[in-house]
Amino acid sequence: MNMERQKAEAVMEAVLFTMGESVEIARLAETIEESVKDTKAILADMKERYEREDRGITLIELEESVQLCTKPEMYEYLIKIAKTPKKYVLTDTLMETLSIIAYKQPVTRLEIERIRGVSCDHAINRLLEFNLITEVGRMDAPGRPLLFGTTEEFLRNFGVKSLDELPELNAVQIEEFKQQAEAEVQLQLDI
Amino acid sequence: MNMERQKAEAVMEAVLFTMGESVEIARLAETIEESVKDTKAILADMKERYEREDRGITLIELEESVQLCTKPEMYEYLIKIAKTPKKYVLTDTLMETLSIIAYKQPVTRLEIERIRGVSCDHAINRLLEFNLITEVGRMDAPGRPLLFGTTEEFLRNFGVKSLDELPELNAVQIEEFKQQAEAEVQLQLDI
Amino acid sequence: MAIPVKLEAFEGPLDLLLHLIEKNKIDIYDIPIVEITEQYLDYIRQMDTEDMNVMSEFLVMAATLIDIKCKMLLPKEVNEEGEEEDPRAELVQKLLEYKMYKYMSFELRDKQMDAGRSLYREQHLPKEVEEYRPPVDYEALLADVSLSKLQEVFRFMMKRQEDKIDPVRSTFGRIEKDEVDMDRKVVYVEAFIRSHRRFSFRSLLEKQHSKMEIIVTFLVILEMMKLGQIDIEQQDICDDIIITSKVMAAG
Repeated sequence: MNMERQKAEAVMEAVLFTMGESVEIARLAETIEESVKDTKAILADMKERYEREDRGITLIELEESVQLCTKPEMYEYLIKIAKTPKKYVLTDTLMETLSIIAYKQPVTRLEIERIRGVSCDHAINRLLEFNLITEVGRMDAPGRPLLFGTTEEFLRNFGVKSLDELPELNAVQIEEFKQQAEAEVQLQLDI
Repeated sequence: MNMERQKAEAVMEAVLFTMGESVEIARLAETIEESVKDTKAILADMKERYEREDRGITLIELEESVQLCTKPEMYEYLIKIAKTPKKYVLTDTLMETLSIIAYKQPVTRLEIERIRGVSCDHAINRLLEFNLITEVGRMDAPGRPLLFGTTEEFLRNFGVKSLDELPELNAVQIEEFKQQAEAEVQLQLDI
Repeated sequence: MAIPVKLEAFEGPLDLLLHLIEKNKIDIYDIPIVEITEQYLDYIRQMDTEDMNVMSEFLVMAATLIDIKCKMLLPKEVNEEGEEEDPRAELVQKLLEYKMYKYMSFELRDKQMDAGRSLYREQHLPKEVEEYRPPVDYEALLADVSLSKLQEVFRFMMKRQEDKIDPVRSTFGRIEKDEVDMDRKVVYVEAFIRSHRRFSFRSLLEKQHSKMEIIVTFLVILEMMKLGQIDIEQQDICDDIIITSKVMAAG
């Protein structure tokens, strides 16, 4: 028999609190002996309650996992008292490389270099080190080049639940680019 | 002016969550800009609420400090989740790294990277975690790099009694590769 | 007027080009190639870099600009559909693509700043729980893995390494693996010293056929100097090094 609803919430809170890191929803479901679907429903309820004013922590979803974290509005109080977590200083080079990987994944080193116009070995190695990207396979092409993609750490770091939530190049801008392009089919050759 | 009661509770929860260890009540009082006495009163209220059935964590007081912790009755679930074997996958990267270590052992990280053409820190760490490989010593070379080799667990899981039983990559085959490579070069010359 | 700019300020040649376009307030689709090329070259002239890899990337872009400049002076090329082809089109495409990702990288940085305001907690297992180590389920882990697969992967990789020879350069002919034996080189250098007594380092290097041989020869010379078998003089940095045999002089 399933454990009661309240108990299930308590168990998941205890597990998430203890683990610290993200826990797959499937594992939580197993622990509370519920289906993944029901577990998600319970988690949604929990999140709703965490969002109330007297709570300092909340739940975040990362693909098929969840994790406990402090609410962003608590930050100013936390930096006063708690040791701030190690912050990655991402240089422009790293940011550019990372954004190409984020939006074009899975992507090869060569493709990144083609877009940026410069080599990116160093940047890729740093991003791998920070665990923001990972090798996701090899391309079925000569030399079988490695393909890179982003990690869960990336999602956490950038505050998005899944890749679908990445900020989009807004429609207005894309449209503008397109119109410009069309208007310029015949570029004026003004040397 | 003092912050509101609800806010104070949220801030303390966030602080206690982040700090992990115990926090002096005096420090919490400072953070929420209340007297120690009032802070204690708020904490008592919070504890009462944590004690309800749907919560997995609670507050414990230690001298003049407090700490968030898992409720003891949750341990059995924590153990249960800790016991569930994690779903691990032997990715291509791991497989490649493992095969190099199996056939070239004892081998340094650098040598593996030379063969694979990419860094392999992550792969090595995972294989160590799986107990499929182990550190077998250090090379007598500058920097005394670590040498890796396979474990008994590796032998057991691949059903071989000793490393001698690994399928051989015989000299004939190696010669074949070379000839193939040369033939390919020749082909390109003919074009 | 010299503009004090460091190469490091730019992410690469495209970044520099974008900077120039933005500085001149030019429509990206309508780049006045002549002006931009001149400004670009100005920047490159001021660049103070010893990193050939970085420099070459900028030079490639400069060459591309000059190439476009030349093409624009020539009669316009017409494609299959009879449309005039703008030599700048490809560059514009590239710039736009780069610009888009650069823009997105700023967006992402904002996201990161916001996300950085949530803190997490380190794993903290109660003692009773900590004693349990999650077992590795080898059966699941190694389900599709067999010895022959392991061997196959290894063979594949060794082959890939063989194939890694640059497809262009490999057509130049066989690439031989340099195998230079230090001991044999010592014998060789000793013989050379016996027959020359006093000679220039360069004359010795001229007889070496590969980079590896040169390196090993250099190491042998260093070793002999350390052992006091030879004397070394050099007038000025980059001058030839004169080597004199001490052993022979004594004997």
